[in-house]
Amino acid sequence: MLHTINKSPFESNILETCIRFVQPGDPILFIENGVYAVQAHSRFAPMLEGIREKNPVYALQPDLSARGVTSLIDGVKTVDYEGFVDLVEKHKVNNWL
Amino acid sequence: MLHTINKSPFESNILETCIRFVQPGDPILFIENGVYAVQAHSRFAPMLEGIREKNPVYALQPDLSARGVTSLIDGVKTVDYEGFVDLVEKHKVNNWL
Amino acid sequence: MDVKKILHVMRHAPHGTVYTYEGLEMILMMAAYEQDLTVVFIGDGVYALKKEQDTTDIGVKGYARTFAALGDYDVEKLYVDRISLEERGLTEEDLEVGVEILDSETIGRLMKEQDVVIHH
Amino acid sequence: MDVKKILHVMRHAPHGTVYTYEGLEMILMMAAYEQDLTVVFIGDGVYALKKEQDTTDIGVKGYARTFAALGDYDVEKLYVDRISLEERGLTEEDLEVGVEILDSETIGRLMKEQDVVIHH
Amino acid sequence: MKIGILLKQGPYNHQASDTAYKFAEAAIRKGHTVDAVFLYNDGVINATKLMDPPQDDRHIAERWSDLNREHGVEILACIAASKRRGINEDVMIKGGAITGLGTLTDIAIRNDRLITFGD
Amino acid sequence: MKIGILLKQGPYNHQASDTAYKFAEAAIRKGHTVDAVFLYNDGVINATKLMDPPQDDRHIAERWSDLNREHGVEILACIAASKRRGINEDVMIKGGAITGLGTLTDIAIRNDRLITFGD
Repeated sequence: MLHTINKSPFESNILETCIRFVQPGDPILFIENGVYAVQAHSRFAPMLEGIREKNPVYALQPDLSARGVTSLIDGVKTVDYEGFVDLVEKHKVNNWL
Repeated sequence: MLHTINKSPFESNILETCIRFVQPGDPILFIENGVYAVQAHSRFAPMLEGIREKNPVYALQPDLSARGVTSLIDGVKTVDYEGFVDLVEKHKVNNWL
Repeated sequence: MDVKKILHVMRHAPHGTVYTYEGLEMILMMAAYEQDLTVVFIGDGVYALKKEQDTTDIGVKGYARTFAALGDYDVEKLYVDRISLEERGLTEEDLEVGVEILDSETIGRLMKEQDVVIHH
Repeated sequence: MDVKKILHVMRHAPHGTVYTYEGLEMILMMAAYEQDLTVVFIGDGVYALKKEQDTTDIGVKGYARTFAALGDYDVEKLYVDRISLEERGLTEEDLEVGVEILDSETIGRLMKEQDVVIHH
Repeated sequence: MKIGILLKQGPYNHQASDTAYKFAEAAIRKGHTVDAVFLYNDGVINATKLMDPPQDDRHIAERWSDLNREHGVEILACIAASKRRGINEDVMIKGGAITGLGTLTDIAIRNDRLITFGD
Repeated sequence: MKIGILLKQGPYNHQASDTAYKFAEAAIRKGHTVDAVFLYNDGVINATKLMDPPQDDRHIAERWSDLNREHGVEILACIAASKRRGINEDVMIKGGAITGLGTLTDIAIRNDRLITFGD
């Protein structure tokens, strides 16, 4: 199951809530303001590095570019909208709002 | 200066942000979903007890009643909408959203 | 006709925003379609079930008891996340509605079984 | 005519919601009224000033550089909250606009001096 | 005391419209003047007369109209925010008007307080 | 793959409308079928033809109309949510329609995926 997160981890507790329920191996895709979670050196970087050990982590490149987030945590994969569609094709979805 | 907070402390970081800037003695009024902050025994109760030592803490009774929040942290004063108006009359306002 | 497993995730406190109320309207409508519905309360969503809500003075309609009526519409699977309840200083006795309290791992596996998940 | 001290508090990340953009529109309009305006960036508001924002692929207009143009409208007092910047792993060099970085205590006193505070 | 209100959220979707109204009512009851309610961001949706809530629910747009008629409170929607959201003169409630952000600045200047309700 | 989209936020106010549109475009480009965009909560405001954004900005309502005309994507606004927010048949965009929550249930049943965009 693909989990998407669209809120900044600084403004919402949704990332911390979501990861309590995500099963190992399930991909997590960060979109919209959610992409700040994968920026290197932020307060949430250590949490994300922990998540990445159990789950593939993706971020939507158009949202990263729009926000000038250029330095990412190691191992985060970027996708465009077509890559987002591919993930939805491969997995059922759980869009955390 | 009166500070108002209208979001649940569990869903937003605004309480933690706001209190970094509030000056000692300035009143804080919790309204709407913000009133969950003054419920006794929640995870945020110790933080609120700390705030209350430096700042008068108020909560809007109609919002407490609407949410069934009946057990409050000691020392929190409740006001109705007219009491809200009185606080606004006494102080300039800073409505944190 | 396919029977789909559809999960509604209630995540917001009541009254501050309309999400829980309009979410409940959606659940009631879907209940007529004989799908396999589940409702789970996570985070501030658990506040929707708090006893003794009296919305008279804020001038809006209350609806906590409507969750209790979901059983009449054959929506029987109502679950509450244990950690969400505990960190809010609430217990099962504080809730208006009879629900089953589950741990994160069980809810996580339940989510993964669904065909459709809708957050409110 | 009274001159009022008006503080705009930018609190949201750009693009995810319209608050920062419509807030900027409000500041630009108020600038014509010769009031004593201040803009402070707190929390995710600091992201609004991040360098190298390119909104082409999400299909919306960017506006980070418009904050840099506020000086042309005599809005000179732009402040950034130090802790907000640091916990996001950002430094002054990451910002598009020349701003002064202040600590919480200074911003708190600045807030208290205002006649009007508007959060965006 | 003279009070201006800035309302930044849409009706029903967020409690802000209700809290702003209850606050305005209480202020008037206590003898204060509520000068204007300025609608910004999604707040402009408060001003559509096409709103048609269930019979047993409050009618948020009509409440703003009544506040204008009975107490002279100006109900003003920002034009730029309105255009983005499909609010124009044709759908404006009785007693409401569309105006620019300059008017909000005037409201901020001429009142003792400007209170914001939103999200 | 057949995809349904649930959109829960209003245009311009939140990026959800933009992301949903970009996602739908990409899905169609890759040969999938986007069956319907169901508008709920403030999402119904996406469907007003009275929207009038600045010339140099995207026109969100027209984009939905175009998606309907060019690719047969149904644009459907929930009637109860619409009534609360002043959306009705008179202001509905070309290619859009007002319907009930039963239709969303059908969309959830008949598609391989139901994707939600909102806040």
